[in-house]
Amino acid sequence: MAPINTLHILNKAPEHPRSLACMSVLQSGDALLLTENAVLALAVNSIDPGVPVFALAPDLAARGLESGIQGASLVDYAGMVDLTTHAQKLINW
Amino acid sequence: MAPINTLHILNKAPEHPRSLACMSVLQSGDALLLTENAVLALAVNSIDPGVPVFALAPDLAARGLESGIQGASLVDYAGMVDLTTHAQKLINW
Amino acid sequence: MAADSLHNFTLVITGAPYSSQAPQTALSFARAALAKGHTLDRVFLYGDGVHLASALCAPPSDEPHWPAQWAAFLKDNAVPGVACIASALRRGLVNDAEQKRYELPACNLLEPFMIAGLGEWVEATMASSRVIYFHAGA
Amino acid sequence: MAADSLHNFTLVITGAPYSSQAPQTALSFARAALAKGHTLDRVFLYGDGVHLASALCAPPSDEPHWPAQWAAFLKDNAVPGVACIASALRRGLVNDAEQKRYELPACNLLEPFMIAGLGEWVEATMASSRVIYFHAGA
Amino acid sequence: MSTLMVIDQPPYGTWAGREALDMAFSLAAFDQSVTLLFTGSGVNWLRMSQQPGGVEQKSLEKNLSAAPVFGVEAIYADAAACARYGLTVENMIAGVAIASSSELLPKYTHTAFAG
Amino acid sequence: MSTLMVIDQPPYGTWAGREALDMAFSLAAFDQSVTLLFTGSGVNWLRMSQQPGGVEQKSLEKNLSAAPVFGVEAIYADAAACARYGLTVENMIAGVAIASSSELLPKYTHTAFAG
Repeated sequence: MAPINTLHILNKAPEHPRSLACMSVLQSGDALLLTENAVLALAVNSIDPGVPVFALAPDLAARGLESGIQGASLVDYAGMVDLTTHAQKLINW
Repeated sequence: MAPINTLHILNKAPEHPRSLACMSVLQSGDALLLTENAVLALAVNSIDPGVPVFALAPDLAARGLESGIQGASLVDYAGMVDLTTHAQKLINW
Repeated sequence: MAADSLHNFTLVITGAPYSSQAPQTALSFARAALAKGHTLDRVFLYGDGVHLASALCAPPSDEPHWPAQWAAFLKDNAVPGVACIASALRRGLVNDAEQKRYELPACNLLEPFMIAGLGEWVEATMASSRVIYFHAGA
Repeated sequence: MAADSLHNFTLVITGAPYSSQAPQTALSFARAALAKGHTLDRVFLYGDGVHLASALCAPPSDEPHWPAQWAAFLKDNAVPGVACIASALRRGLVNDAEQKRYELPACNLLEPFMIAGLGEWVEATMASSRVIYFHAGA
Repeated sequence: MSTLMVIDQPPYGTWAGREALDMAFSLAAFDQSVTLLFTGSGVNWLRMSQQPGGVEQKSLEKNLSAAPVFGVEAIYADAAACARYGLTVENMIAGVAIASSSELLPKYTHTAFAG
Repeated sequence: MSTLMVIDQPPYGTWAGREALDMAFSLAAFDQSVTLLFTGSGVNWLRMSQQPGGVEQKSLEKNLSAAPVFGVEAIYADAAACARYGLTVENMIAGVAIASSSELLPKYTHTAFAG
């Protein structure tokens, strides 16, 4: 796995002000993990945060989005744990 | 007081998705009452909903905004009651 | 319903105290409505709003006690206050009947609040000429 | 702190059950972390998250009982679960000591959850190598 | 009285939409006219093939499918929100009519959000 | 460990910012490095002359003024959010430095929101 400086964990829908704030501070070397409501960002075409994107598969499946998703690597809860230990730093939005 | 068709009562900050939704459905003959966090819209310059705007004075005062506010008529809780009985219909956003 | 005449209000509170401003705005509105001669059909607590009916809140002494203030207002003006049973059971708010039914260790409903079904809300919307919702602001 | 080695996690939950998904995501994460050999320093409930420690929730029988599931997880794994006292008192969550101190009619804290001050959170941030916050999603 | 229940919050992440649905079903159970409008991120309620086992919740898709049985008059989805979230007749549950929120809102005497 | 507490919710309407402030004060009380960042609609915490008597709450302006006494290292406000809400040196409480959120966030090892 490529090194991650800051892992941004986002659980808000794309319209939420904190989601917009998160997207605006991503930097090269960071990664974005979408959980809960935030996986809906992958249903919106225009999402390109410019950093590696991960998404929690159980949350995608709940929302009928697991199949055919592009632009994100799917992880389960174990994979989420690995991301949090692999990253140098976390921000929970 | 001019007749009011629908009184839209909004209590969300200007960034909130429901605030944006409210602003987008206002029609001629409606009025907008800003309460709680929504009075912050009056600190943002660009607000012009195109209908009469009322704002709850105690909420403005709490947020340091009571003096010098333009573009809205101030009401107290009694005035809020009057608006709700004067309007033909209410929507609480 | 004629505008500007006397009205019978139903207030629905969905925001919790000490988390949203909803219970405070609703109480100030309720006092102002009665002062103008209007009546309150009932107050209905829904969703997170059911926490307003908790008998166990102990806010800092320099902050208002919203459940106590609401309870006093309801008693003084003989206004029914009803917490939705489905919202309440999920969120840990029960009276002694529900305590027994679900074999829970205690009950925590503040009098004069009652627990009842959504039918109370439906009835209220039919009985009153104005229904006002006090939601959380964020 | 070296990446990819074993970590000691602190989980902070600020979203309430039956209102947000936070307690469910946190529990799934906690189980996965232990399964990988990591440790949990403690779980800290803050803000609306303190409702997770209620002993009086009675959700519909076909919905998960999040407080009960969390309590069992904490017991089984000897992980301390702490609800912030200031958040808890405002929101009507008390143990027997607070019940007596504030002369309240009942207590409703679910074992093994404890009530303590924010110092527990400060200590946890110092003692653990990863602090993860589970907030409400809206 | 005709009620429009508006669901503008996404499924599974919060309980507000679920509780709005309960309100709609209650009105219908008392023979009151009620219509559902999904808008904003709330339109994600309408996507087919929801599999919420992994987040230990009940299927809201299944829950919503009971609406006609209960007597809910119609289910509308806001057109702009559907477009934003890529919802089309192909991936949306059956029985949903597309509408514009601003045209729909004036038609009801009582409008409610669940939270 | 250096902590950045971020307050992005407006004052009085919700309790999250108030509880974030308590977190910051607790860190400071235990001699931990902590800095406050107000951003989004949270910058409205910083407006002078708050008079919350009419909504029966304590003044958050007064509450916040205790930050230096408690040992909070600095209070920052996001420049773009201040511009949006018309906050300038003239109507802002004293002791606040203007910054850009994106430049500030990478500087701290621990970032927290209250809710």
